[in-house]
Amino acid sequence: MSIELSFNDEIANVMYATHGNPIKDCLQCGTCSGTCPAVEFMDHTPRVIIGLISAGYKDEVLASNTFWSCASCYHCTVRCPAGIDIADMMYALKRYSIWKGRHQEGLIGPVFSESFVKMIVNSGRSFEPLLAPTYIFKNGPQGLVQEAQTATGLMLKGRLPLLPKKIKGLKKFQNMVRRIIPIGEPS
Amino acid sequence: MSEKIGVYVCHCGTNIAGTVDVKGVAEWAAEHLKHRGVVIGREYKFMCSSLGQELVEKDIKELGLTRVIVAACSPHLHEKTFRTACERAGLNPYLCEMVSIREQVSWVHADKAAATEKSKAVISGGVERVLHNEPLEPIRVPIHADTLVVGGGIAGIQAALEIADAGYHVCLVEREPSIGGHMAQFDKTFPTLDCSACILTPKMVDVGNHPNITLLTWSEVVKVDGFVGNFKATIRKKARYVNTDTCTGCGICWEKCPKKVVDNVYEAGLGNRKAIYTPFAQAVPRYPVIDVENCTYFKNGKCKACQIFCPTEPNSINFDQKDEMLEVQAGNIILATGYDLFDATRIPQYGYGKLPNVFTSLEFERMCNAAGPTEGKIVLRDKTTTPKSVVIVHCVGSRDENYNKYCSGICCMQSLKFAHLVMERTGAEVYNCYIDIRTPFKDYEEFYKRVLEEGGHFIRGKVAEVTDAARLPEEEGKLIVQVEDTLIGKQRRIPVDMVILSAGIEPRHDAKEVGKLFGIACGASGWYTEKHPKLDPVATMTEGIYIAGCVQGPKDIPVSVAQGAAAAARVLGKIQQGVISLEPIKASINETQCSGCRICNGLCPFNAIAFIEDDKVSSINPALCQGCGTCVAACPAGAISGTGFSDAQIIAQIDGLLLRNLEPVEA
Amino acid sequence: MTEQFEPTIIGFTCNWCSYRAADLAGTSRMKYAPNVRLIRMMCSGRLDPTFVLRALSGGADGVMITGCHPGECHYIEQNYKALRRFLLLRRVLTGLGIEPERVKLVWASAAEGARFASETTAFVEEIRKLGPLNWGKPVAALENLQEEVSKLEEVPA
Amino acid sequence: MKQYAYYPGCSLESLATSYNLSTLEVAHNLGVDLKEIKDWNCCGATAYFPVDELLAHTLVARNLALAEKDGLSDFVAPCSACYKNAYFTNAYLKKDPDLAEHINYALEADNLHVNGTMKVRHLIEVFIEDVGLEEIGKKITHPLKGLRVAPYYGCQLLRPRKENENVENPQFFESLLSALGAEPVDYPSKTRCCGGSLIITNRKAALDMVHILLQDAVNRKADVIATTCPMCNVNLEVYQGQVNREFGTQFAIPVMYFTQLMGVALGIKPGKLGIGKELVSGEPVLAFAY
Repeated sequence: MSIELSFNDEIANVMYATHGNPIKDCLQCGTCSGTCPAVEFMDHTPRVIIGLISAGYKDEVLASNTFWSCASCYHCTVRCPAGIDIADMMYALKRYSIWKGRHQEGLIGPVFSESFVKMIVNSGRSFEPLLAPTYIFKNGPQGLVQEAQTATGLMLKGRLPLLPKKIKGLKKFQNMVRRIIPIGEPS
Repeated sequence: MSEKIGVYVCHCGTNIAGTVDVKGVAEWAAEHLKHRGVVIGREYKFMCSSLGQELVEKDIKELGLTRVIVAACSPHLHEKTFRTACERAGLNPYLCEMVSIREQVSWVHADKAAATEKSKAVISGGVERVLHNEPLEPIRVPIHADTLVVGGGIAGIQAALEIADAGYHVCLVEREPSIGGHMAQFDKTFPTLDCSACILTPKMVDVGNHPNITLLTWSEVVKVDGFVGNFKATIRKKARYVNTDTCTGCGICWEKCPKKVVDNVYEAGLGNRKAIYTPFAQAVPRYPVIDVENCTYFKNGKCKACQIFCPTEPNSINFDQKDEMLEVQAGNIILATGYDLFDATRIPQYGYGKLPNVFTSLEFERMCNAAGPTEGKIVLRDKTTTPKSVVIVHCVGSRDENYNKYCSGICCMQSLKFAHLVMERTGAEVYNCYIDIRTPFKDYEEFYKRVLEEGGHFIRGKVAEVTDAARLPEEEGKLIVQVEDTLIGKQRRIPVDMVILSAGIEPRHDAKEVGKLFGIACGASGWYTEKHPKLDPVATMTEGIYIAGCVQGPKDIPVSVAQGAAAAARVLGKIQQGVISLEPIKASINETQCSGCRICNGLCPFNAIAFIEDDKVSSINPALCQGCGTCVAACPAGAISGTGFSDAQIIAQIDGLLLRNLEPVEA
Repeated sequence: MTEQFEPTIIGFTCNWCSYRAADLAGTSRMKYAPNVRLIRMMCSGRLDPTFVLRALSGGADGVMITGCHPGECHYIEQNYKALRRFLLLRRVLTGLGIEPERVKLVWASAAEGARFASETTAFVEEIRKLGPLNWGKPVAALENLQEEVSKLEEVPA
Repeated sequence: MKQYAYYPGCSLESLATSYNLSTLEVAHNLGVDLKEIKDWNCCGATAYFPVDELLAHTLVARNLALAEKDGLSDFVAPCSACYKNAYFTNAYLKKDPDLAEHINYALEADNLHVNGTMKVRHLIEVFIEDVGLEEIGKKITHPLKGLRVAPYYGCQLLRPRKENENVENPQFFESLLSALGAEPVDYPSKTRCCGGSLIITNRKAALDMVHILLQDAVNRKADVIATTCPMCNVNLEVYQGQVNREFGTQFAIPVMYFTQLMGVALGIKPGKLGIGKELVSGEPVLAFAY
């Protein structure tokens, strides 16, 4: 038999390790949205997103850029009078939309996250220069120029190493990762 | 088996009969529990009807029943009914037991067979238990006619006056130098906006002059012994250093006193008083007190200005006065110790204590008060500038898991009142930032409408933060209130001159200790637990101790007054009875078995168990004992037995419920 | 499996919270497993651990102890004593070779009929998983002990 | 002497080398023994939770496991993001046996096991709580007299921790700066977010947030912004130029790691502290000390 999960429960289910109160507890008081430093860049305020989730407006939520605009500063989380871990809910929404392969066109967030993961899986370390190509073009030629200027500045100051680091126990590290997500068999 | 037991099974219409084979159960009891003394098993449509009761009475008389089991609804509903029926028929009421086959069987189970089986087991348990019941007599206690009222706020004042006017003596104890409580600090009261002092002062004066009221201010209860009808309270009367027999309250002493002190209690830190002072002009009693921490004489032995200028003969200032210990007898006690204001500094993002023009509700009340530190002028911290714009923040410390989960109830109306006063007196723009506006009582919603029409702005959203960091020119030199206007889904930054934090109310910081002192319990939020949340809101689990006002939970003036009167009515009822009878469900100690280990002494929350040095055994005061039975379970010597809930009864019931009584047990 | 095992469970309730919770479950017609038979005491603090042993030795497969939530006891703090005894009891049971899961402690306020119902059903399922309690030697041991005790008590007279 | 398991984190090997240098110098000077965890891996920063929660926790747990294996009691991270990740994974490991089991199943493949017994701490906590302000004060040779510092706590050093400490208006950074002889300014946005990884995924938003932080610091007449996290530092310092271009401002306010300021006050040569590697010159700061 199959159980029809509410969108609310689906999101709750992708918040596996977090220990906040359920989203259902939301009072719609707006403390989160009043606090959020990135709210101007969101198409819905965090409170509205919670409202949409509870009301089951899945498409509207997934089409929103709100959770991709979250900087994970956790200011909403510590202030929420209902004890909901809102920042982690935003993570959950990111996971959900990547998992379902449904997110707004032209967002850098998903691309960035996924290339970040690839990189770490391949080396065990993160390495800023490698990240650049994955997003620069998204900022258009003008962004490219800016980026180039910044980057050369950093180069000259010797703050951008030329070679990515790798951890020694990479094979075993990847076996560890394999036990959680499929990353293909060792070559 | 000498006992004769009658078993009565109720159909309760179809409520029980619908899911339980009532007839079958009754017959089963008569047949399979015969060897346990069941002589008759009957079923009837409605046992609680007069006919049903007569059925029982008839059998008691004609069959000479010595025990009765009624299987019907919950004992909380009809235990009294059937016990009185038995009493009418000459059987001791405590030899009748009820077992619930409605709330706990027919209503909660669907499977008829299972429900019927369970009913049998439940009845069998009752039968085994009732066999060990003993005839009991209710305990009768004489009631001392005096009453102790603790707390001189509006609730305590009301209670004291009601009882005193009825002609009985009251001792009213107040911690502060004057009665009046929080209400004395307010200027206007919602929703009628009548002046707080104008309606409170007459009542305070009545208390002061009432022949039936002994007023002990600047005093605290430190010990309570005894029990309902006969409490003995020990009260510390703190030294006033003023002789109240000669003092006329003329006020010269505090005029002359050179030492200014910031008044953090009455003026909420906004104004000053002297080292010798009465909190406010209409104080009752009018005698001042000397605040030893700040008095120059007590600090370095010089000054004595108050004494030098005191005009009375003999001089009323007495620096050698000592605290006194008084003992007060009382039949009943009313606790009306009120509330503390939520400490707004606990929410740093609201800036209270850091940003000067953020005020608490109590500060604002004082500011509005014509007799207050600003003579009723609404001004910024500089005491001169009138604000052009004000934000009132609702739910400060309330409805918030990080502070208090509950709604403080009064803040919405208080905030609306503030909004009105600000607009009326300054013409400033006023913004109320709220989560929900709660105006449930008479004329409250109408007041909300009025404020709306007066042009008050309402923003639905809990304020996120208050800052002085300007980003735009118009924000320069202002307080910026950052909040989501949830009705338009936008984050707004509102620049204003003044912010008022409508702080919630909390249980007194020492509520727990005080509760222990009087032997009553606090709920999860720290308010005292009433006997029943709906049907018995002013009584407590401890007989003879009543609660009124905010000690029981957040409430406004009208409700506090109502509760004060209600508590008084309950007390008067007890006094009128003269003698009251208590449920005889008590623990008692068998001295011959008591080893004097004293384990039980510490366990009793009502201090009902005392150790008798001479006999080296413990003994229980039946009037203090509430019958919880913890000591019974704890006694390693099995020397304590609980009437009504004895080991024998419970063990027998266990065996009965498990139907171990069916195969005859070897003698 | 031919027929499902129906456990017998004894429930101890306190007069002020959990018994009223049971009543509330009734008045709101909530359905739960019929396997639990309740005993009313004034307070969970009244619970003498030997009651539980008696129930288990007498044929119960599980025992449910219920009382007011911590901090809400009508006798101020007696439910904390129940809690302590409960913890002790679990150790004793383990010592006797009985699954401590056969005894469960549930806090339920007078307003929590739903909680009472769901906790009850849940517990019945847990016990059903554990299967019948075949209290073998411990029973004899315990009952002999009780006889001896009663003998000893007869002495003074 | 007590030894600490030191987890530098990826940034300290590239963009934030100066943080690493200054950390090790200052630690050495104050007799704090930092032992770098062998073969540590990236903690996933904030970019990881969007993909897989369990994997994110496992990556962190591997580092904790390595540290536990060394038999050390304290796990020290200089990066607030690393610190926050380690702090919570560690806490959840204790709270949530189910999670712990999943993680340890994965760690098995790396012959590792984690118990969550570490005490996870941020570098600044170690200096303030273990060394102590008094001790630091004694060692100061070049007090930063008159240097107005904006103490920037950022986010993840404080949040989402909720233990009854003041996460809205903390004071410990200020007291450290005072101990260095500097003058902490009342910095209204000291716990406001710098945008974090939005600098990559939503440049416009991040620059706007950085702009506010810089503006507040300038309004309060700060000579320098002190940071406790490489991410914050990069956003405030490296991208100051882009903020100026975006908003037509002329910000040129130095941004320094608190360890660099400590180093200067302790009389350590600027070069050894990586001063000179920044795009917005830190020279003006030195003027106050030398």
